[in-house]
Amino acid sequence: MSNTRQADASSRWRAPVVLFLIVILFVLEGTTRNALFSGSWNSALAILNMGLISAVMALGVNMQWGYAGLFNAGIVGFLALGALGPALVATAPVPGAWAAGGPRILAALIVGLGTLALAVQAWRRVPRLRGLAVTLVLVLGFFAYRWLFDPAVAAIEANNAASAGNIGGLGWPVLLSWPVGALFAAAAAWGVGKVALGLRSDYLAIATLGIGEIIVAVMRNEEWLSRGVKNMSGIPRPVPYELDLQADPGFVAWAASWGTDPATASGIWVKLLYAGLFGAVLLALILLAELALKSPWGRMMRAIRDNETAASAMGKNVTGRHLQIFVIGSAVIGLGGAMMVTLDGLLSPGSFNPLRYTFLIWVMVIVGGSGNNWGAVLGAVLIWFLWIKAEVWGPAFMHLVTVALPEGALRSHLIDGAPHMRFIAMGVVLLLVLRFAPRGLVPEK
Amino acid sequence: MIQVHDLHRHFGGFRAVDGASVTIETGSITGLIGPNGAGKSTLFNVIAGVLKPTSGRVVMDGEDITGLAPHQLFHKGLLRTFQLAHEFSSMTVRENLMMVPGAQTGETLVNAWLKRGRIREEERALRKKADEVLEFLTISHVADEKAGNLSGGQKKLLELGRTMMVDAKIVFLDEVGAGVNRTLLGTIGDAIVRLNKERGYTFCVIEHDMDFIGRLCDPVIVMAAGKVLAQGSASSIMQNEAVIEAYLGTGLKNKVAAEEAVERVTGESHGAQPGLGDEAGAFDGEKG
Amino acid sequence: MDILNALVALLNFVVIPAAAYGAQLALGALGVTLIYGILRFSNFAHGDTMALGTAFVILVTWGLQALGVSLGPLPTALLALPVGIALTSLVVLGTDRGIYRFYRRKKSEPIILVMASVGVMFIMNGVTRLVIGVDEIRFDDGARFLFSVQQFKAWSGLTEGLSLRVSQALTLVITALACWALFRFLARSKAGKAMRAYADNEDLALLSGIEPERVVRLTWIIATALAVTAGTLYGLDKSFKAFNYFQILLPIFAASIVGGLGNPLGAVAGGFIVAFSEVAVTYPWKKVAGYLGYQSDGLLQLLSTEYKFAVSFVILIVVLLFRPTGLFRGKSY
Amino acid sequence: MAQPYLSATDMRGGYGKADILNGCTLTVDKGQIAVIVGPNGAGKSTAMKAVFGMLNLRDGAVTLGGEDITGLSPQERVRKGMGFVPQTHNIFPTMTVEENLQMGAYIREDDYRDTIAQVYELFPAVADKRRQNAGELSGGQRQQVAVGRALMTRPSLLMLDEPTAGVSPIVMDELFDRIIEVARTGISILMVEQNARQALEIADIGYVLVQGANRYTDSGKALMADPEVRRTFLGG
Amino acid sequence: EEIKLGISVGLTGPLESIAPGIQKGAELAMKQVGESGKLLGGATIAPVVADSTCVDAAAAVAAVERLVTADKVKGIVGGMCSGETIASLEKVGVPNGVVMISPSATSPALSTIDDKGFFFRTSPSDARQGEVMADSVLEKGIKSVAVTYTNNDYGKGLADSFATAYKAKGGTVTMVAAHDDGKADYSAEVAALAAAGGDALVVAGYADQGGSGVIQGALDTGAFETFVLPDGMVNEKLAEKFGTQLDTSFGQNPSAEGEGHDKFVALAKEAGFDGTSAYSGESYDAAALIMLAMEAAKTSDPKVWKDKVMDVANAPGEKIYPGDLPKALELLAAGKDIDYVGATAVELLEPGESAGVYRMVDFKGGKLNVVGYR
Ligand SMILES: Nc1ncnc2c1ncn2[C@@H]1O[C@H](COP(=O)(O)OP(=O)(O)OP(=O)(O)O)[C@@H](O)[C@H]1O
Ligand SMILES: Nc1ncnc2c1ncn2[C@@H]1O[C@H](COP(=O)(O)OP(=O)(O)OP(=O)(O)O)[C@@H](O)[C@H]1O
Ligand SMILES: [Mg+2]
Ligand SMILES: [Mg+2]
Repeated sequence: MSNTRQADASSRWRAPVVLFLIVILFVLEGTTRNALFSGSWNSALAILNMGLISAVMALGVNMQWGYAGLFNAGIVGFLALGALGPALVATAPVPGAWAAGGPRILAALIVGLGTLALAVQAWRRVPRLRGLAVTLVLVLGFFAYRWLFDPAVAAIEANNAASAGNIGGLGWPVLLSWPVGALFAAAAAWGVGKVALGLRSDYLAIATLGIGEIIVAVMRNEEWLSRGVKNMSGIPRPVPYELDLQADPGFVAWAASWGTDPATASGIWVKLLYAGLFGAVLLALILLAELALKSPWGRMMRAIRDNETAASAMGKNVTGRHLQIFVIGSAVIGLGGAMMVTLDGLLSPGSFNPLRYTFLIWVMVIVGGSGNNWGAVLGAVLIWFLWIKAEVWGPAFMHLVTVALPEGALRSHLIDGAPHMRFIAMGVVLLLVLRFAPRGLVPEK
Repeated sequence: MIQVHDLHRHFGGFRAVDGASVTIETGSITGLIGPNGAGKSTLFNVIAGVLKPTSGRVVMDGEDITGLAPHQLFHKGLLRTFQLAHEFSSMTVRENLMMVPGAQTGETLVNAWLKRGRIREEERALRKKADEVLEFLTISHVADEKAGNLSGGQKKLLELGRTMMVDAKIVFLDEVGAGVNRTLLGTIGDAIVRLNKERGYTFCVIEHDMDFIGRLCDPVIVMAAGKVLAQGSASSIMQNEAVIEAYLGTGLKNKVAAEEAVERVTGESHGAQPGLGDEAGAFDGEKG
Repeated sequence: MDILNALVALLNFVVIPAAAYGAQLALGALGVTLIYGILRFSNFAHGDTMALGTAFVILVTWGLQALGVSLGPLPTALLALPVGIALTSLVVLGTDRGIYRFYRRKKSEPIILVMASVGVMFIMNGVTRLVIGVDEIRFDDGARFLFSVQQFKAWSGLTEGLSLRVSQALTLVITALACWALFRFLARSKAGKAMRAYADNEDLALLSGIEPERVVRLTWIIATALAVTAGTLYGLDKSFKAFNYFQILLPIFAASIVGGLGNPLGAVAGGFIVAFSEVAVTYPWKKVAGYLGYQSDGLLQLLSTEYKFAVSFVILIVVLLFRPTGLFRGKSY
Repeated sequence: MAQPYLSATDMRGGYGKADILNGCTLTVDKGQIAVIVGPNGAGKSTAMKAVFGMLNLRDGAVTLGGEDITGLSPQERVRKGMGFVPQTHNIFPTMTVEENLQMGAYIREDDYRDTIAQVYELFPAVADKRRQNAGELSGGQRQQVAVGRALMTRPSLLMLDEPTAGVSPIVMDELFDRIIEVARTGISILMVEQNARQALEIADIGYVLVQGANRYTDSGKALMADPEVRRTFLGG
Repeated sequence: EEIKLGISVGLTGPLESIAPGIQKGAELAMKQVGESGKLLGGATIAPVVADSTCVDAAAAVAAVERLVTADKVKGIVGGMCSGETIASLEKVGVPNGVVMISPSATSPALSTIDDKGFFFRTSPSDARQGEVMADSVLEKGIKSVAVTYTNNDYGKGLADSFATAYKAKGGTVTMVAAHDDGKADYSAEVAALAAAGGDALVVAGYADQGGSGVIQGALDTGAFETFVLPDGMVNEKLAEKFGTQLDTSFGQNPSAEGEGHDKFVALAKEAGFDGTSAYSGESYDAAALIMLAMEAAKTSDPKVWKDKVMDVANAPGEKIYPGDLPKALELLAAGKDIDYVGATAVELLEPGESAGVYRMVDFKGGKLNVVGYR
């Protein structure tokens, strides 16, 4: 007994210690200039902001994996759907796009969804020849859908193809688009969950991985939606532009009173505003998540994660709960996606690749400590910091190593290869963390 | 009352349950015995919704419950234990019990955020109840241990304990006795009888311990090769030639046990189980 | 109607390329599935093991070529392959010793091992690039074609051509041999059974006198041999490029899952399913239909090639819906 | 007195936290049957694991045939002639019944087909399922496979953790008869049993374990005769 | 004064094999200028390299943020891929007033972006190349083609502009199919393109990426014999790789008429890298423009010299070729006008576009031969 309590006591200190460590790293990055740190608050805050967004995504993944044991390897897909939120809600409308084919596309989408619903009904209701019935419904629906869809798409994409060619946004405030992004992701998660949640562990992982790839493929190739691989830039900001601040005499004076030049000050100020926004969202999410986890609901989720057969025999609706947490977790990931494109000011579906957006988030969750919200969040910020700094640390390390080498082919070969130290550095750090904290930095109790 | 009509469950070509028809009367403690592989657990699993039947129907109090999911059956008052213990291994023993009751306020997400006070009260009551159950099963000293770390027998007890957390209509026990200390099993038997008498639970019990069956169960159903071989009172079953050949065997020790059991069953009525208090108290020394 | 031409067109563009690609995936998936089955985690470093091994093979090949050694019409890389396997095995056994064994001893959850393999992946990824660079490397020598399109056309007199590259033929033959040997080994040999026993129940394997570390070593060596072979064949058939070997990891995982994780037969089937679904579903049937007497203006293409990867995943998901642990009922931990 | 074949003396230790075994001593002579009984959670299985080297002992020594084996790993003990059937997880679920038995004979170099035949003779129900995966068997059938696997080793010391749990009476009889037979060939048996009355009936020596320590030690018959033991541990 | 210049390219990630060539091109120009000691009266140049990863906008922004706010670079050659470039320009370049000149980002979105004059590119617009290519294909008498493009904004833009121009001039496009770079296998794409048919295959991709994979497949299966190769594909490596198999193929890439390109290739060879690799010359030119504009403005402050970039890049003035940078600096110091031609015939249009001259090439005899300019 006493031992157990001791373990609890030590783990109570884990989170603050890790937090402290992270703060130190960021302060060093902000203040110290040497081979390892850049000594720029702008750089430190830029890393922090993306770290906070990663933390939101990690929180979403942690809900699915840590609470319920659902292995979602399609993070990139849900994130991409969330990213669609700002693109469709907050950007300015494209003149002529809606008139060119908007209603027709809506009709097509409704027909498409209707077809799927009908097919499901046919599968459930038709007693004999149901395979045939379902196929018939699907084929007919598909043709109706394409008949509606194709001309509309062609018309929209032809509308000012060079700089638009997409359906455009609604021009609403960008903050409003965040929940919309979360909703997109949630809706997709509901559909995915209905289909795939019967699968176990790695099978679910690969199914969701596939779904993620499919979503991204659609985003890349459906130009009418968000310009596909041509990217969508100029997504509005919830914070002022640096140039406007620099042009504002009041701000310049204020910056001068702090002893900084306006460019640096405006960068820092904007980043601080972002950090405040993201931090607030993150804290609200953590609060809700912690309350839920510590309640009977959380206990039920843990029971389901431990043993589904028994949980279901004890009256817990395993499928229902799985769907619930999958949808909620995906919505959080989607929210993170919406926040990310808002921060980037850019939607670039060509860059949504699973290594960066799925596996890196997973690394964050596991390194942080799955099942523990604080663990996931701290792990996210830390790993993101390392991911960025490995770009500098890897080559720096390589230079250190090669200093001793004689001038020659080997040395120049190694120096040429220095950028690849980025991955080696990341790998080494990951392995070290896992070695010394195999259950994560802040493990679940 | 549970009625099973001509139930089949096949695995590939193998007929694990091959046309069994069984009735479990409300208020009874029905025993289910039979050789290893007779299809008893499979029958349980079909009734409890874990396996889908190949054909046949299960009716509970006039309602067709074939193919309902386990959690739906739970809310209809049908509980079961598993032959191979299914604990929630990374949760504490107490939590294992506290999670059982259905319709807890705090199991809804919105309530978990908003109705903190009410949840706290419910939790207090649940905790008390769980501690009582643990006390009864003589495992209160491991209440805060992770269930995965329990000994084989303790897991079986926990399995049973979960069924005691709620008011069930009918409880299916799949070999609760295997691996459980015989003295404690006696106590458990008493508890089953008490729940049956006082709270009107119906039980259906699979067991290979003939003492236990003989002491508790009436009627006893014997399965073999997926079919019902015999049915009747414990004493009649134990003297049934076919049952002896297929199941009980003629081994001396079991004969002795069976005869003892028959004596006891015929000699005493169900209700008058002696020494309930004494036996429960016998473990005081072991606790803590 | 011109059934012969239709058939040849289909063979040339769909069947042969997909079969070769499928065989490469199958070899890769076999390694993944073995490690999953016996060591119980999805090894993300498998793609980079393939890359590193192929890099070694290339270096040795260069050495052999410099010495003037060749295999005639066959690529010299085949001679270098055993050396590559040996070198890579040493590296991989080193990672096991230094990294995985620790978690195995602690009986960590599979996900921790998966994450450790991600770390190994990062490191191998960098090391491969340091060793051999990021450029595309061709290292196939010897004859390129068993028969080429022109040869086939001259021989058959058909309008459609058919070609079979040496690398494709090699891939198919070696895959078949490797599968046969592996299945026999697992099903018949004592060591193979010990591996399966260890996979099933580690503690009990111990109680039967099986030396667990030996089983683990054996598993790594076999998986590495498969990986390096797959990587070399893939490199011979396409070309070597470090980045592509990470990209091939996803289809390899898809293949091992659709067949059923931990099931070697499933891995092979999965490899071919993924490869054929990629090629066949996006194939425009216009030409073939034309030979069969149906002229069409449209391409008769179900889906455009942009969605080929998506298609193979759709097929995978559909398979999993009806068989939740893959076609051949794999494991799930 | 000559040293017994197996002697595990004064074992102390547990799973990291508090000790489970508090000075537990077990000895078995050649050809003897020793039975351990006790309440659930007393540490019986833990004691078995300790004897087999699957637990780090803080204190105590294990000797087999006079040789100190305290420091040996489980697989080394198997080679020294020890066989063990754990209480749970005692089969290879995705291997066939036949393969399970073959794995039991893993360290044997001789022809073991006879032994397989003997096991099938002992457990006919299992013989019918020899090509089926052991994971698909019923609870009692699994138990029979598990015991069969241990018999395949031809051990000189056979350790069984609740071999009869979930086994039907007729098979239990067979099993006990067989265990007596095995013991007569000079093999020592150490087993944990909850079907305690039947087990003590055939036991040369019985241990009652409570809280990781020996509470009573006596011949099987004597323990059966002790009313206190009978009431508290053997179910009346 | 030590002037730091940033180079932001995707040293890791999908285009990692192209990136070193770009990095080396820029470094070559910086080395020449630095060693000449003629920039701003003897300033030294220190290149600072950042890994933009090409696909991870956030990582690219962080890397450029470091270049600008920590290393205090006075100009950046980069980014490499369009998405990443847009993000780092909008979030770092413009707010901090640092000029970015991209050698390879070709997205039309960059033409319309509100760059406040801080962005230029030395790669030509896709629209023009599409026209040029359509003309040359038709001149060869090829009336129907299939098109495959690398699935990013470069490939997509180029394929679109080519298809539009070609159709308008009377050609038939049998199919336009994307291919993804870095994929394991291109059988599906080859099969589809072969089934669609056509007299030639237009490959709007990269020579050491999916582009050559598709060509390989098409050659092996006999699907196509003639390939039309735009700038991303035209380089020596391709000729080396396929040899005489490309005998009937042809293409074009932006390049200075005559000496510029050859000179650069020779210089690159001396410096130990391959000057024909994709965007290497553009990168040299980008770096050169930065430094020449500094000299023209007599300051290293990007907020000032940004206005001189157009001046030094375009006529009137003396033509400047690779290797002439010290001479150009002298001319500028003397107050004379220059017209930077460089390795790729730089001609900047508003805003930040490049209108290049195209070098027409074929691959007869397994070699890359220049057959004319357009
Ligand atoms: N998943 C399965 N696949 C194939 N056969 C199975 C499967 N599950 C059970 N069986 C077979 O069905 C038969 C009945 O098994 P069941 O578990 O119902 O037996 P039981 O009566 O509970 O036996 P026991 O008393 O040993 O627990 C057994 O012969 C078993 O091998
Ligand atoms: N892996 C473990 N980690 C921590 N504690 C454990 C572990 N296994 C068992 N224990 C604890 O050790 C004690 C003894 O367990 P053991 O399994 O030896 O009991 P047992 O006498 O075999 O009981 P049973 O008759 O129920 O099988 C129990 O209280 C149990 O909670
Ligand atoms: Mg059973
Ligand atoms: Mg035990």
